[in-house]
Amino acid sequence: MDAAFITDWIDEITRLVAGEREHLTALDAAIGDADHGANLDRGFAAVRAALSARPPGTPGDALVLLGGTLIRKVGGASGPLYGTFFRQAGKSLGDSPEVSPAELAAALTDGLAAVRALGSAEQGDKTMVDALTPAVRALEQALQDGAGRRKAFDAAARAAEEGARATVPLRARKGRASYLGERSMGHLDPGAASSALIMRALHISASGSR
Amino acid sequence: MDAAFITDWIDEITRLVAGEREHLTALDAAIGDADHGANLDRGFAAVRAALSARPPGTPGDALVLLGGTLIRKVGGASGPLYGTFFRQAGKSLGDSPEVSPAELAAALTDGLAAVRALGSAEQGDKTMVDALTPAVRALEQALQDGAGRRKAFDAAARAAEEGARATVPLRARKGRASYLGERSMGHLDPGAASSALIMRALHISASGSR
Amino acid sequence: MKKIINAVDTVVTDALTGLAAAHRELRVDLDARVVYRADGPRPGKVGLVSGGGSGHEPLHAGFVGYGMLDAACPGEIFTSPVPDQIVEATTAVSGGAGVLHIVKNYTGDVLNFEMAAELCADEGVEVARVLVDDDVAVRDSLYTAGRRGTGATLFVEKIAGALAEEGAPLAEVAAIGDEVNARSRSFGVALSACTTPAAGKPTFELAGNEVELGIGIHGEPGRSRGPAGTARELVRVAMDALQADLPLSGDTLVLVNGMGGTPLIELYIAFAEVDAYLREHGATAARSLVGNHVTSLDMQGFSVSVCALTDDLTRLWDAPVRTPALRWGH
Amino acid sequence: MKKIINAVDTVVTDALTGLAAAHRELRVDLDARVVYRADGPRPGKVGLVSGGGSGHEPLHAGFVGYGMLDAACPGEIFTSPVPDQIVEATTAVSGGAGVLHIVKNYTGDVLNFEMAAELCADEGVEVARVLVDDDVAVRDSLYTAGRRGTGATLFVEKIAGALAEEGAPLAEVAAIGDEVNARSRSFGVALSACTTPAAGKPTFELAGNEVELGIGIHGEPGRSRGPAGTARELVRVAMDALQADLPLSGDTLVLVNGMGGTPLIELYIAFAEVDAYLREHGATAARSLVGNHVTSLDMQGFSVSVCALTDDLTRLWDAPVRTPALRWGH
Ligand SMILES: Nc1ncnc2c1ncn2[C@@H]1O[C@H](COP(=O)(O)OP(=O)(O)O)[C@@H](O)[C@H]1O
Ligand SMILES: Nc1ncnc2c1ncn2[C@@H]1O[C@H](COP(=O)(O)OP(=O)(O)O)[C@@H](O)[C@H]1O
Ligand SMILES: [Mg+2]
Ligand SMILES: [Mg+2]
Ligand SMILES: [Mg+2]
Ligand SMILES: [Mg+2]
Repeated sequence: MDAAFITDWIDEITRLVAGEREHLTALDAAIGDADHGANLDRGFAAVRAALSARPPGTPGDALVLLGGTLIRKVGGASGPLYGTFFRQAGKSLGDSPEVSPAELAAALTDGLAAVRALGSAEQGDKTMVDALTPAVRALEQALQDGAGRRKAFDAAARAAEEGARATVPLRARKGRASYLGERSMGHLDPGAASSALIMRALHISASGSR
Repeated sequence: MDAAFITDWIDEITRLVAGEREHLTALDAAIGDADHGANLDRGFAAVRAALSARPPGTPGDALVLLGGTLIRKVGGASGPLYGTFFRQAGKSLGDSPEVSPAELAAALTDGLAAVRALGSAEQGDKTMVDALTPAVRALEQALQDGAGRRKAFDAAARAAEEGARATVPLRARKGRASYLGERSMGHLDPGAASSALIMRALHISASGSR
Repeated sequence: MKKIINAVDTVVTDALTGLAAAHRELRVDLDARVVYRADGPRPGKVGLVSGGGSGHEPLHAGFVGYGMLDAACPGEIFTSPVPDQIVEATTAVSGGAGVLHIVKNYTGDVLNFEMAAELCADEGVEVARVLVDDDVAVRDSLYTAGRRGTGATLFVEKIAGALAEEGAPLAEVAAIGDEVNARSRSFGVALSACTTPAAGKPTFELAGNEVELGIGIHGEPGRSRGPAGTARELVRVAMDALQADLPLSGDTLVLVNGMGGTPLIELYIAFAEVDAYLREHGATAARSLVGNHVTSLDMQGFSVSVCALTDDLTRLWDAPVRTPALRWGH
Repeated sequence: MKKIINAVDTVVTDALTGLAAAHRELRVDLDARVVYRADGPRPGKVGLVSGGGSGHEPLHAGFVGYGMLDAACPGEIFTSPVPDQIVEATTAVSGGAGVLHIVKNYTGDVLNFEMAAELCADEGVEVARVLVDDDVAVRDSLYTAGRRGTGATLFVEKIAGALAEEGAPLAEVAAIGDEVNARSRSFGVALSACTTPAAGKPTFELAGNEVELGIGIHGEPGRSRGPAGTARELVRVAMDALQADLPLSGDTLVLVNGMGGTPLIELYIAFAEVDAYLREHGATAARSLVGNHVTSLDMQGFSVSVCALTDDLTRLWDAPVRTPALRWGH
């Protein structure tokens, strides 16, 4: 997979986020401050602009540019967290012009570790970590089990979607939703929902069709 | 009619105004500032207190006390206007301990003249003047035609009610409602409505039954 | 209706109690219902008294202090004060140089201040009056009670107050008040109606895409309804109305005023549009004020007031003022 | 949704344009999205930078000026600013004595200011941080992101700003900020939710007889719902919560803060009740502020913040300040 593959992935995330903007904001309105959809939409629009201004040469470049732009343009909790996720993943990839699915999986694992370090959220705290953790684990596992990249990405997306759904009954312990205490229960975490979109976008772009 | 007759009348106005408080306020909300009911209710409650603190010896006294109290307690447009109406009527009655219906009618005519002088409203301007003018005229006329006081007061009340109703299609030219221009048309003037209550109270108290 | 009140009948008294507790530099007479500067009256200084219905806070009590009012007479919500209050305030602030009544042009305010002025004359206090009628939404004609007094009241209170502080005689203080009024125009737009405690529900209903144009400050409906437009469009409606009545040029003093329920961020957006409009028309917002100053309870919306400045007016506007709601200068 | 805006995406830029036009004493960098004192930086003076999501006006930009902040970084509505803004502001106000970041305790604000502080360290600017977390409605435990920063932010900005103006070194300015925060508690009550431009509808719905207790300043629902009571009852809920967390006694500094859509008259009613409560409990509102200072767009409601004063804190609170939203002293 080359830099173009990553920019395709980013395009796909951008599309999904734009389409789900209202939904993500509505999720955030229920237990947060009603800006998650607007935040990501603004961020990915800026990423698009950054990518066409300075087309990346390697997958690592692309992810570092993505992450850095999110950090610089989104704000809020999700900006630094997603920014760190992609930026760390990009750094882990180094400067190879082509990377394997297993290398991408390892890089995303590193990205997730950086997110956990930055936000100190554990799985079960009702955050994006609840979707990203099973997703990255499923991706590693599927590839280890010999799955092709399309199938492995699908497994990751499914795991993220399931992880997101599993946040519904949880009581939030990180981020704004934690202020609600028990009243956060019964709601889907917006960051977990957007993480599932990100993983689904990976699968869609690997499938070469929407 | 002695001072007690006038205090009965005042009691009856107080009761009617309290009962119609919400209605008067609603009328004022439509074309004014939603306080006419509260204004009069506050004013007549204060009059009651003033009357028991210093029971008036003559009808003139009672009306001067009534008018003065309204001026001092109501505020807004209706406070000085109704206050002047009753205060001038009381002054016109002088200090006789007993007055005839014709004397009362003449006094109310003087009161109305003072209201017109103060507010410079003409009939047809969509104000209390539109109810008071025909009421006072009908009262004078009925008495001239030899009617008894009960019948004459009834005629006055009917004329006030009709005068109030006749304000509905008018375009206001005085008071807050005038700011609305044509949009004041189609609404009953709150001051005209309260004037009708005042005249109806006179009839009720003369009938000795509610 | 949800409001932070104890009872409909105690709203004004309870608020004055809070005002007294919060501002030691004021003296609040709860019985007489008058708010005074604690340091007045000053012999030889013209006293300034204003008042009107409550519900427009900070107007008027929030403008009592050095360089502005000597006393304010708050009436019930949207109900002008009674003559007793005004007489009490006028005699108390009289320092021998006469007292100026600043009266917004509403029938109730005019009548009650007039009655009070007569009673004050009986007591030997010389009273002059400035009648504020800046609202261009109302046509001043035989067919109305005349223009309403709205945002320019603040201009008059500030500028006349500064001149009085300089020791000018009553006639001059009144004349500058009249001049400010003559040079000022206002226009208001509501996005929602206000709810008075007595009525318990909004005084009018607007659809989700409607605004009320040419509103006053008492929850009364405006002259017409229009579509809810952008900030630029709403400001243009207001400014066109001002401009049609008093062509704008040169230095102006601008108040972009919130009606009580509109967040400050939106008022700054409106101010940006007013500023741009003025520049387009060859005028400048040389002085400005953005915020909730002459309000209408919880109404959402804004009004724009513009005063065509002279050097004198600018100097008096810039003069020091120390009141709860307006303070600057050293 | 009706708002005085041009477009959802231009709200913050348009408001900053208006702020710049209204306040010549500020310098607004629209591209970098930073609001500066026009007269800064002063060599040798500790710089104060704060920031956070927009929608809380006048916080923070309204508190930029002499005796308070040197710069403010406004984010999008309810979204913390990005590191670039903070780095830009921090390096620009650095007068060689270091810069204090005043950060409200929200995950987003904390992370973005942290990232910025690291980048500033790379550029050789010494940065200290005060984290404001005064809101007792949130239990500070392993199970939350910790208490929110709300009304006490104003106290910290004013008092740390005054000390910086006196020429104190960074460590002391940071220490007094921490002390103010440690001595301050807040609690908020909403009568209605706010509507963000992006969401277009209220972030929660309340029945006609319900209030939301323990709200923050981002339209997030509170910890619980209760019946809409009198002003006295609502204030008691808030004050009991403060008192349970930090027993009140002696001189206090009190902010009765409107959430943006509540009229001033109601805030004064609330203040009267706060003042009475304090006196009942052997404390005094020695200093106070009543008004819309730390808002949540058009939300109706109020919050109470109380800081237990020391002589030092009182002196610094009283020190002169000249900002768009807070000014006193000579
Ligand atoms: N400490 C944290 N660690 C990981 N993710 C977090 C943390 N705090 C918040 N989040 C995620 O961020 C999401 C909210 O993002 P967003 O709404 O854009 O920012 P904000 O909360 O500042 O408004 C939450 O739904 C949650 O998934
Ligand atoms: N100039 C006037 N002359 C006679 N009556 C008037 C005049 N102006 C107003 N009114 C009467 O006063 C009524 C309003 O009284 P009220 O609501 O108590 O006072 P306000 O208008 O000050 O709120 C109007 O309905 C009208 O009948
Ligand atoms: Mg959010
Ligand atoms: Mg009325
Ligand atoms: Mg009234
Ligand atoms: Mg946010």
